[in-house]
Amino acid sequence: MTATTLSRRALLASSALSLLPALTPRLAMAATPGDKIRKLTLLSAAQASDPQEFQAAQLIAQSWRQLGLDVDVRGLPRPQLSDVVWNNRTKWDMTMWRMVGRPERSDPDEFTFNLYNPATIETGYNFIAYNNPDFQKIAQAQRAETDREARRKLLYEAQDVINRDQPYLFLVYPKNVLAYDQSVWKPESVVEQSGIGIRCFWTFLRAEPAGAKRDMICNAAESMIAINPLYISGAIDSWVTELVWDRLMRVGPDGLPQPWAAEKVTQVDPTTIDVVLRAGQKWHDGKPVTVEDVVFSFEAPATSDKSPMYKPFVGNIASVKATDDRTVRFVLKTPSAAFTTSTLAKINLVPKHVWAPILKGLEGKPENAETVQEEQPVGSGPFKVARFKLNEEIVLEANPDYWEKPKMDRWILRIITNTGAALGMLPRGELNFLTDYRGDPKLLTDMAKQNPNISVVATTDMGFRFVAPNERRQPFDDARFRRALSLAINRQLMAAAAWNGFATPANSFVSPALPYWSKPGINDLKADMSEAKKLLEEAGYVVVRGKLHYPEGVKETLDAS
Amino acid sequence: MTELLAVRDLAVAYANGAVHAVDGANLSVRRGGMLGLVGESGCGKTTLARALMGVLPGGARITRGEARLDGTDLVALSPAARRARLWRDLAFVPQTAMSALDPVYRLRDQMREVLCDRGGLSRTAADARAVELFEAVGLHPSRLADYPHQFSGGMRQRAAIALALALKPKLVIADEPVTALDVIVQRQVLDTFRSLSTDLGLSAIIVTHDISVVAYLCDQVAVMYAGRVVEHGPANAVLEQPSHPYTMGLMNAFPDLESDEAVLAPIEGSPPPLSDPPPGCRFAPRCPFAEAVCTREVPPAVAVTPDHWAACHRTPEAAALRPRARDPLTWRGVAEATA
Amino acid sequence: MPYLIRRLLQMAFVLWAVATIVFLMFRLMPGDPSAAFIDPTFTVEQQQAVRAQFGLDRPLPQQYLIYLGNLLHGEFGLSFRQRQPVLGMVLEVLPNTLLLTLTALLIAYAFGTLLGALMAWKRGGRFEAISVPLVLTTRAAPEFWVGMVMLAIFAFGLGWLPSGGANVAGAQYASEWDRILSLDYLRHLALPALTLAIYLQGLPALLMRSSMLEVMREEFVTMARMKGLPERTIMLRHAARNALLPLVTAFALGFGQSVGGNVVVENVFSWPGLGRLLAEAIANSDYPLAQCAFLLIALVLVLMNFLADLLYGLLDPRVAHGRG
Amino acid sequence: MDVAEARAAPAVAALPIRRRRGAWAAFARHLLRDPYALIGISIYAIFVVVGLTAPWLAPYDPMEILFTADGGLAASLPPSADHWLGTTNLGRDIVSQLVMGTQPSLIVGLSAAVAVASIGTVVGLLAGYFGGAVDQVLMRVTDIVLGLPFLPFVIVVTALLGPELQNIVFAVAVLLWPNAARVIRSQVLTLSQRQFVEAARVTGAGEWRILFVHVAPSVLPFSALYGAFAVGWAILTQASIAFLGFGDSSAISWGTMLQDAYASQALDRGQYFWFLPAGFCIVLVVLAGFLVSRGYEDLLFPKLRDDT
Repeated sequence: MTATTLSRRALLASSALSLLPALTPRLAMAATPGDKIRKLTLLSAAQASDPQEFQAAQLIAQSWRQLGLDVDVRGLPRPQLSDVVWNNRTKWDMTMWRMVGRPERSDPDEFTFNLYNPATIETGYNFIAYNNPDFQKIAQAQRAETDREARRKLLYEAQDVINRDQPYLFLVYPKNVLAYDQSVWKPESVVEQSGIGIRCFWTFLRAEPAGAKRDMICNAAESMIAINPLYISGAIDSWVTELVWDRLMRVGPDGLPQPWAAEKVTQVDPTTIDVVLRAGQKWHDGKPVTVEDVVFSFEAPATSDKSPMYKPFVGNIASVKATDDRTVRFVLKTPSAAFTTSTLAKINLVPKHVWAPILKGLEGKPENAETVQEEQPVGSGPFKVARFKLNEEIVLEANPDYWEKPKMDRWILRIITNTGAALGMLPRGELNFLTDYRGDPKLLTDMAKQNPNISVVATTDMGFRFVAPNERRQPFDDARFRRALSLAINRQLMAAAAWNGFATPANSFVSPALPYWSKPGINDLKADMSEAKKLLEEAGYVVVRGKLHYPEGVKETLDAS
Repeated sequence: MTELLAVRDLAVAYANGAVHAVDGANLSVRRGGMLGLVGESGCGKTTLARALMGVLPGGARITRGEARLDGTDLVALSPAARRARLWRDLAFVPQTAMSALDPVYRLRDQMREVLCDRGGLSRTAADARAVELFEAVGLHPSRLADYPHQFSGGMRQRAAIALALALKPKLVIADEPVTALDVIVQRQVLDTFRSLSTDLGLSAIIVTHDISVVAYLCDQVAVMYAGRVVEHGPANAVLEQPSHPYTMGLMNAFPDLESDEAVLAPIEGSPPPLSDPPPGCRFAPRCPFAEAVCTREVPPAVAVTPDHWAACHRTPEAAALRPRARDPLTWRGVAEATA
Repeated sequence: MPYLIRRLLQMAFVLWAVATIVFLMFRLMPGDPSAAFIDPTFTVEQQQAVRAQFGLDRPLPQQYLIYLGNLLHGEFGLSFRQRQPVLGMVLEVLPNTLLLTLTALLIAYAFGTLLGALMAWKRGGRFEAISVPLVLTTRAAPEFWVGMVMLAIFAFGLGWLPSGGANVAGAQYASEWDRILSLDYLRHLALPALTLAIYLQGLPALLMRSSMLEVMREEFVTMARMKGLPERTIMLRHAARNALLPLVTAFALGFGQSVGGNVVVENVFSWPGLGRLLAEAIANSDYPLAQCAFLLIALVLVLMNFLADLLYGLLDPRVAHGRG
Repeated sequence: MDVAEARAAPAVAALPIRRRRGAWAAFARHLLRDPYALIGISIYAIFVVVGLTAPWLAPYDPMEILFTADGGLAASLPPSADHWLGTTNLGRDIVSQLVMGTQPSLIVGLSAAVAVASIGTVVGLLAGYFGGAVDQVLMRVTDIVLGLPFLPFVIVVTALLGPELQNIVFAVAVLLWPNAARVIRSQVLTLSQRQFVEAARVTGAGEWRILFVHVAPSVLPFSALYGAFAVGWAILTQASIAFLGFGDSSAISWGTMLQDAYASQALDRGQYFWFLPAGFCIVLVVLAGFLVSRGYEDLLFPKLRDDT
């Protein structure tokens, strides 16, 4: 043991000593403490797939041990982790989790509505089984509130409730740290989208070659699942679908939705929206894009079960009809503040002549549209699919017929699972745009220092990292316990240590990347170990021989829940 | 007849000179003659043969003496000069041709290797010569296309002889050429040697432990014991009138070639350890006729006739000792008494 | 040839046994066996369809028969993750794995054989005293570790060779053959093949050494010396040639084993091969894909074992002519 | 195979006689004379001592996240007097990890060795001595095991049964025991024809007694040889599994250290003190096994030795 480091053993010893005077009389009074809290397991992505998350979990576990808890961190490959968390909802204690930024999440509605919704407890996002009717009321209200100011007030209120309840223990808003070779791409043409970063539609559309190289070579750290406009298959897949299939609106670099394949979007009344289609658009097979195609694109997920993942996004549409050969009228069931962002900027426009027969062929069969992989996908977006091997490489070509033709010739995505390898490929030109970097950001910035051609851009994500405690299981059903756990976490240290400074502490589902909606001061939760201990003490939890026990009379029963 | 090979006082040492497998051997082979080199196993005859071929196993080397082939001392030659003579001047027929022929090459290829690489023949000339050789040893030339394992034991041996004859060597050394064969095949192979001797005037050393082979094939014989040649002379003379007690003893161990009456009586005891040989005559501890001098002084070669000698202190008395040696009782208990 | 038939029957038996083991492994594992075949995101109808297809709703013995039937029809199911027939995915990467293995083995055996022959030739000397422990060290070093060091030196440090993948980004070829025969492919192949070869060369080197030592004691080598042949000819034409026999067998055996052993190297170098596919499938809980990849690796292994036996017979004339 | 069998025969012939006069002492003497084997044994000895005393040797808890005096994380520190090999990027002491990592490697290696040697010996003895059905089954099982790809099999087993060390040992043992059994079987076959076994039979000793008292001790050196092979295989396999991310991430071993280093880009960061020592340790232990078994092989198969 040295002077420069403080060991866990020493910390444990000193904390036990300091607690002793306070606890002894309490112990004397309390007849019997409750059951000893079992060993808790914190699931996390395996180190190889997400080193930062894994490290954060280690830090959290170490600080919770100081409360007298036995905590184990178990790293699992991410798909296995998803499997356990999503499909075995009663079988785990806590998990590290993340929500990633997506353009349509530029509106806080999705997180507000989905993460805490009792309706999604069994199968959806609310896998922790948080159920607070008060919060649900607020969430519903903000959704229908079309007045921006009023809606913000509701969202501030929502953030306060969540801060009090701590259903999720938010940790950090990580920064997306990405890089590109500025000898290949003109820096001024690379777009940093708010809450997303430079790996965005706008960069891919507008990046301008600085020299002779006209192919953008990007990377992804995991293989693709599918190229399918009716299947929300994975984050990486969405980069491709965004480019191949066009959308009526797109979330702009500023985070606000803007008409895109639509020339004009008009709010006729709170539940009626008219969309005028941009003229002269063509599908990649040369056929024109018509209003029938648009109607089909919004009806297909709604009227069948063949596109289950898109279905919720069109659930609020009462009807969609073409009113002339360029105009489509959407009628909503209820007013929605987020409709433009979460529906018009979300749904892919698909050619009716391709998908209508496919969907017809699927009728009566157990498979749905998600199992379909077109050999030659047809969209109307700025890029066409040239060829693809989902495990290796996807090559897109600029669509010459697109009304804003991309500046690059080809967009190539290479699947490179090894972080170090991806990093090494950037300075050697094997990549010229690092679109997926899950490693140590400092290594990237160090590299950029040595190599002036490499430009690194860090953007605070609108997504976040958090610990999800399973509220079906004791002791996580107790909000005071959760709050104590949350207070014990040193988020500043975590951001500095696990994310090497490329993250900011988080305590809300609204990222500061959405400054209008983020409640000022909400993220200033300071780590306070003694406060955490005090909270536990007040809630009746007792430390016996260094181990935390439930309040008097509480038995640990896991099956009951 | 002139002398082809003369070996004088040749010694081969193993293990840094501590053990002499051959220790002062003398022998000579006449041009066109066949010398039988006989002795019990372990007496050094194989080592001597290999020393002449210059392929002693690792750790063994010639420490003294000379071996003149046609006047050239092989021992004194540089390795390269010596290698140049190998197979051209003296060739070798191994005990078991099965292991001596490379199993992965056809006989034709093995012939070519010798004839082309060492004999400088063209491929066609070599093939023609190979046919001749096979015919000479009584093998059908079509068998040249076969692998060694496709031959029977006797045929393999003949093939090995054919290989040995390939470059018309001055001298062939055959190490137990028929030991591994059954009796009928032995005879065929011996006949092959015989006809080669008469037809081609082959000179050879036939290393064997079998007196009958010598009797059948050789005109000269050298008897080895414990690393030395103890008796050397014309086959008839040595076999009929052995002058060294060891030779006499050996004759007892084999059935008489002409009659079956003699009792088989092996020499009791075993050869001395070569790491620590007895002083004087090495056979003395097993010799029923040994005298005090025999244990002290190394017996010189004593001529019986001009071309027959024996290394025994009692050579002059040989005629008298011979009848006693015939009696098996003479040999009984000698080894224990002196041990 | 009755031997061939006997050997073929044996191979069929082994294939059946391996398939059975795979069946048992994936069905009898702890937990719900049908989980191995039903993606959790399947709809109820989909689940029922898959259950029916694999017969998961029936008793185990019946399931087993259906499984064997499916195998014989080349029916391995759909990938959970990518919803494609797994057989196609597996066959697509098979050439990459076979080529990597073959290249590595060729390098390893060319080098190892030579090294082994030298060690035997120069036995007892300083060369052997140094090379034997060195060779053992290469066999003791974990391949992934060697791979990482190679990456650090040749790809990241010196920048001579690419660090991953099988082709440069966006490269387009007229056919699969053009792709494989391109210089670009070769450059990508170099590091993983070399890493594998460093590990693989130990076996041929040691095998060649002991085989040579054994052959060098054979009478025909002595005879070759007696024939006055130069030492080099003796070593190459006779000693090495005979000592090579067990190596040919080892090569075929090694090929089969290496196809499975590549997993680690393929992962270090992101080489799109069977091993990486298997590891990813396992990590993704994509059991149909994992099962298919495993079976294919096993098939290559069993075929190569068979081939090794045949080769041994073909190359050693003694065996070929039925001596043993 | 028959070459090796034939080769082994003379050595084995000598063993039973020597056994009663301390064959194991002879083994020990022989091994100690072989410089390679001596090096191997010394490496083993060092690692075993380190493994046994690891909890006292390790200066820190290997999983503990350390902090500097100013409250910051003691992450990625270069080697210093406090941390001889520096710290990991999560502030853990590398020397402590290296020392503690000795344990699982040795446990995996040794338990695999024991499993392979004991199963192989028992089955080999039964098959060789009684022949018949046991023998047939053994031969077929060996065929099958030769058809199972090694690492993929271990990966699948650990994926299905869990990443714990015992599952790795189990998978390795399943794959390695038949080879040992096959060799031991052939030894038993030659042994049971030998005089001392015949003699035992004549004196009326029971079959089991003959098998375990007279035959078994003579094949034990072979069991030990195959056990020694298994040590290296098991350690390498465990490291590979850990590296691929299928290992037990909560247990420190050299394999998980390398995986940790790899995953957290120690190589990119130039943390050679993190990355290289664990690899060297694996190399050393596995190499030690090779060196010992090589000396051993020389003894069992004396003709492999040079004939000088």
